[in-house]
Amino acid sequence: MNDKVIKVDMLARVEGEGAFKVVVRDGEIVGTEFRIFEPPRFFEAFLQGRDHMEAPDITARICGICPVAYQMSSVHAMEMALGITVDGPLRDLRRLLYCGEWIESHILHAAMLHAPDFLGYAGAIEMANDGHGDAVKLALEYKKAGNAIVTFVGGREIHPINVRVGGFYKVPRKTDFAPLREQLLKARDLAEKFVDWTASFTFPDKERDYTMVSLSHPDEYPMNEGRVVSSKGLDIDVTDWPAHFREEHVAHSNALQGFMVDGSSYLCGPVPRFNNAYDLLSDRAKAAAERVGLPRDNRNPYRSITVRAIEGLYAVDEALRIIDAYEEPDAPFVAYEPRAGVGMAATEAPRGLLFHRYELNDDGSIKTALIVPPTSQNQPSIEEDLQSFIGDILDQPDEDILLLCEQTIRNYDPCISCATHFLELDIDRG
Amino acid sequence: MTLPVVIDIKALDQLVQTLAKDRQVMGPVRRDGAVVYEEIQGVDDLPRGWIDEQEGGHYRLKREGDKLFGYTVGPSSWKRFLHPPKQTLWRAGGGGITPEPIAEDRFAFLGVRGCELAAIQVQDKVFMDGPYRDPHYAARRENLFIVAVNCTRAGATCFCASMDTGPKVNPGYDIALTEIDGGLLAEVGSDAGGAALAALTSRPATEADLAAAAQGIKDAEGQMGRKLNTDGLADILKDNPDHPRWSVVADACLNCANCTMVCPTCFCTTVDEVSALDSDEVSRENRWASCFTTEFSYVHGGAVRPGAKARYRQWMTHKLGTWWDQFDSSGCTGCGRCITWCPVGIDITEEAAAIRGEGG
Amino acid sequence: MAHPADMKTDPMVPVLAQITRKHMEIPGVVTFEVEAPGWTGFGPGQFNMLSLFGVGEIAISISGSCHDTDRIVHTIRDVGAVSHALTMLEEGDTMGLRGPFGAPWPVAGAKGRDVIVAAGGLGLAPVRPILYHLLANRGDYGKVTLLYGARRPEEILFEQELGQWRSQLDLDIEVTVDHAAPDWHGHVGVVTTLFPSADFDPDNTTAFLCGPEIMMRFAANALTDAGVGTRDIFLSMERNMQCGIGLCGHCQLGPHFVCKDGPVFDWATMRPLMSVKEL
Amino acid sequence: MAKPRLGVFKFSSCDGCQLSLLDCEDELLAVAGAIDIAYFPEATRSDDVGHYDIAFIEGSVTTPHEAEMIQDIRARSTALITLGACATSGGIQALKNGADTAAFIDAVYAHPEYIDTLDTATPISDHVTVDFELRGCPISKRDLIELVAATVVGRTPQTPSHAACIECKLAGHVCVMVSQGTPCLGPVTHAGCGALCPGYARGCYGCFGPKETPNTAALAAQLANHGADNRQIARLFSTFNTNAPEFRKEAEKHE
Ligand SMILES: Cc1cc2nc3c(=O)[nH]c(=O)nc-3n(C[C@H](O)[C@H](O)[C@H](O)COP(=O)(O)OP(=O)(O)OC[C@H]3O[C@@H](n4cnc5c(N)ncnc54)[C@H](O)[C@@H]3O)c2cc1C
Ligand code: SF4
Ligand code: SF4
Ligand code: SF4
Repeated sequence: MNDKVIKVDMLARVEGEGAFKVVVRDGEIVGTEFRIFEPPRFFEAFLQGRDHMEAPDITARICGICPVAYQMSSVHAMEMALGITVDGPLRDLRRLLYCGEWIESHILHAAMLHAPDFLGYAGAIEMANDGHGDAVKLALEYKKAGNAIVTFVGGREIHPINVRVGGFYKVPRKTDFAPLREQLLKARDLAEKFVDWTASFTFPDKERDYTMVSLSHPDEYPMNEGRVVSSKGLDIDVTDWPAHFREEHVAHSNALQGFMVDGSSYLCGPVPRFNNAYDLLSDRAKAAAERVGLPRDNRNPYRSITVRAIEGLYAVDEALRIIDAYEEPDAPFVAYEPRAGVGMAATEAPRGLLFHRYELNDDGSIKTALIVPPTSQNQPSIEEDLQSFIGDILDQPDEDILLLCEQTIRNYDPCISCATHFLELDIDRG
Repeated sequence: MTLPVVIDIKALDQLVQTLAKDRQVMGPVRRDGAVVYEEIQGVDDLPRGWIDEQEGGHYRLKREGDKLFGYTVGPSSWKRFLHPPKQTLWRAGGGGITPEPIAEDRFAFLGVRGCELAAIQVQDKVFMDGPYRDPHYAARRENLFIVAVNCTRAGATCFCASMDTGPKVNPGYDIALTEIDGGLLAEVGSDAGGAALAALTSRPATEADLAAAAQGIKDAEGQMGRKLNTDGLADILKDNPDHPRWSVVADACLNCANCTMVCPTCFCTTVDEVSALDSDEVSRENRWASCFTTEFSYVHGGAVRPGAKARYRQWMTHKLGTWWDQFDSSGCTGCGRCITWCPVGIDITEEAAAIRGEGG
Repeated sequence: MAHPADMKTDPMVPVLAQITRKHMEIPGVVTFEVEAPGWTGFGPGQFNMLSLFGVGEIAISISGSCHDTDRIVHTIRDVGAVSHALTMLEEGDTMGLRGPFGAPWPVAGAKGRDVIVAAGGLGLAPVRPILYHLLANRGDYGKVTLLYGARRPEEILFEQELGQWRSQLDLDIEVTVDHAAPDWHGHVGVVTTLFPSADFDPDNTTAFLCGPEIMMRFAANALTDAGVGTRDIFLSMERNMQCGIGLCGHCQLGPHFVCKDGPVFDWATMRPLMSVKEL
Repeated sequence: MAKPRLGVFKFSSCDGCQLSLLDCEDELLAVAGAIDIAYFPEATRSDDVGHYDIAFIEGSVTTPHEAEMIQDIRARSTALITLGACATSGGIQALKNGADTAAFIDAVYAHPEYIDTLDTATPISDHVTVDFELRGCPISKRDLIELVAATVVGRTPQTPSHAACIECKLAGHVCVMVSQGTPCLGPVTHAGCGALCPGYARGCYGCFGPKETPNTAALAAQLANHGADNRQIARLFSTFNTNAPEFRKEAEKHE
């Protein structure tokens, strides 16, 4: 019983196709692999030669779960390359759109994909059919408000059509917001209840000392722009990203992984944002965190489910703030002339930092593209979590170990579809 | 009948307010770069000082003058309200069938042009004069109040003069307006129209007013951008199903159905079955359909008109030819919408002339 | 016949008809007898719009006798979603029914004349009311001939009834099939091959044709060639029908609405239209 | 009647189409009530393998493994239904078809030696018989619900294959092509999205792929009249349905 391989070939309740393996020799974990077997889709290659205006539509297709994040990182990077600034109501509308995606994605993950781990079900439908119907219905209703924002601003919930370099194709009139506002006011109550529900779960008592990386903005909870900071003192401009982070092909794994330049792993996503920017949360979100006893320097990754719930509540608050302050802009987008240039941007996808870099030709066509999504950055950290969190339960039944492994991976809301375009394929079924 | 009077814009606004008391007043507004018909609250909603520039596949609004009704017809037509894009027919659940309550809409239309009133009358024949009537259409029609407008400017795709439907509106309205310098000449077409007009501040029309209105209408007639020779046209079309021109137009036609959607007389519908997962209720719904689609003529095994040529031929021959057999009128009133709003600018007048053997 | 020119109710709203008898004719073809509230009878050749709620609505001819005023008989072939769902219904089940619609076969106009009824495949169902009528009023008509073509012997519709009718001496019935195994002793070939041997007086004959369009075209041409007048030949046409009452526009065939001007038309009217491709 | 058993399978894709199912907040539990969701890894750990009455396939075939897998699923399914542009025409990843795969790999990967991928991204129908195809990138929720509701009662789903223009006009949008000169693929694009883009003042970019009998040549000619150059026209036809034959042929004419 001292040697075994614990593995799942088709990891469920994550976006995309992944697998993991833990190798135990003499009662010690000697290897952990979090592997992605999503086929490569070559986005960076497709983008070469396409028009810069196509980037938000094309990169959205990298991931159906967080298309807005791709659209946001790409338009910001393009705008830097083109030398234009988008601010005022247009910037606010983008933030509003992003709030919608945060709500939608966080609640999808927390309620439908992650909560079943805490409550011992195979999935949310099984959970709903077994006494948790009200909680699932509440979550669906709440999540719907997030989709309603994305649909309202972006046209549809998946692969929104209204985002363009420079702003939007069409902007709403102030009066158009009324029904959405009503829906969000209702969602705010649901969001509060949702925080309490997630906090009522039992969390494994496990912590690690992560390097927590997020964006940082003086006035806003990190989302659509800012410097890149870490809990260990890093504080850089986004354009310095390539100098501080790198991607590596690691031998044991099938994936490119993100590291700090010194080779150490780091964590991005809701927990780092929450820890690094707690003060910038809305009062309601802070009060909820206090109410449920979520420490402001939380290092327990299992509690990320509650952090997502807090961020969801924040996103509802923030959406309402933006809607109330909205004034229709003079034009739906900032006009510009295409030119050659280099642009970089990072925004906070629901599951963490999403970095884009583009080089443009004179006619505005794309010369090169580089996209670094959050899941690749978190991969080393996922493997380290597996390494350090399951050692003490190796004597328990395999199914229990498996469940804890899966739960540990799901802490990250890993989005494997995102990662595909730079992960090579190697299916190890042996 | 009451003699024509002249009213000013304030009185027109007052008319809108009065009508709005027990009706939805629909009128022209500027939206998304076009003049479309929507609910209006008052004269301020009208596209005053905007005119349109139209050509085959081309429409732009621009500022010119300060007329209320300087624009000609836009992409939407009144059929959207009388014969809406979707209409529930009935619902069934729990073993019984509940007919959709007969429509209670009470509309007032402001700004109905000659070609448009003619189009409403064409649809009246379709939906109310046959052995079976559409009760929803009939109800909306009975409750309708029409404020017509005589055109004093015509567009490049207009040809109502050829179709005897304008620019001066034919009878069938409650009130007809003609925009002249210093106001609107108002004529009464029904008792209800007379009563509504009597309640407004007005002055009797002078000879000069009448002359100005007549001149405006004459100007519009002179500006008519298109012509259609209807002489014997119905037979020419029916006798030429194999004319080579049909293939020429089929090569250009996108069979996108825009012409049929914008046409104020096209009436075809498809019935959709609607059922939901979370209830036992099912309903049946009418939806605008188009003879430009293959599903339109589908019978088990395939479409009767799979070719683009057959579909265009069906449409045009129906509009200008077989409509006469069916409804004793033309199916085209010369509004020009199908020309302007065809994304590739196919022109019914040009095609008809080509089949006739002229031009093209 | 209920002709509701003055109808206040919505002609698009069906009534619930109940199936009193179900009978499988051949695999995939089912005959139903149904009862519908308010039914007052029909003319031979008329059709109903039958529906299953949630599935859809289709045009189906009435295949029973018009002397039978409270039973409505339909013979349906399962070819697609709606017809399939209808054929799956059982006795006691209900379906939606609107009708009767359309112009009937002008049987009265054939009085005193020879009658040819030519049908192909399922086309026998819509002409069956003619045969019932002729048999019930046999003395009013001259020679009566039924020419019927099926694809294969197993697909012969109403076989038992055909046998009964055949035993009546005053009715000539010829059946042919397109393809047959060696044990088939009847005719092989399309329906038109039966015409030369049929006995009728071309100057005094009325013909009723129902079947695939191509079969009707050949049959009508053969009859015309034999000297039957183009106004004495009648066909039942089929087009996509959504409403059955001339409001939806789908069934147009040249100047005609098949649903309300037809489905029965004379050959003089149809001939020029049927010669146009994809009309 | 026993509830039909559903399996949801993913091939190369962004996950968006199957996510549409989870995005049906109002209907999800009703869907789960009407059908037995036996296999749906994105939503549940339970992997109830066996025979499926309905298999939903998302994604295109881009690896040798996927090419095998689809045969297996076909063999175990009564009705095989594809969801979205990837499964129906190959999707955005089909942009690699005709390109030099090795060069693509070099452009993206530092260590290309492990990459095991086919040279093409192909639709499911290139590999097995498909019973029904739901279009869109992504599919529309309305279509998905309609598909499920229709399948449960046995009607043909109402997902008409006519032009997006019809939906555009039903919605009351002003044609962006005629009123702004904006390039729009609506006239050759399969309906289904409700003509979203024109409603947001931009041209359709063809998520739903070619409509029935699309006249792409006539549209391309008009786009050129409006000032589009060959490169723009080629790009317009080569996005999410780049491998759909009608779009691919038109794009090739402008390369
Ligand atoms: C006047 C008339 C009388 C008919 N009488 C009979 C009859 O007695 N028995 C019988 O079995 N069939 C009859 N049919 C044909 C029958 O209507 C079609 O077989 C049926 O519509 C097929 O529908 P479906 O949904 O099963 O097939 P699908 O092939 O799935 O058809 C889809 C839809 O297309 C339309 N459609 C398809 N085929 C036809 C068609 N031939 N005519 C009109 N619309 C069609 C319908 O709206 C149908 O729901 C008649 C048709 C007409 C017009
Ligand atoms: S056919 Fe064209 S011109 Fe005639 S009424 Fe219809 S849209 Fe107007
Ligand atoms: S905007 Fe596009 S989809 Fe709409 S009618 Fe015009 S061409 Fe068609
Ligand atoms: S691109 Fe076309 S198909 Fe896609 S959402 Fe826009 S209008 Fe619809």
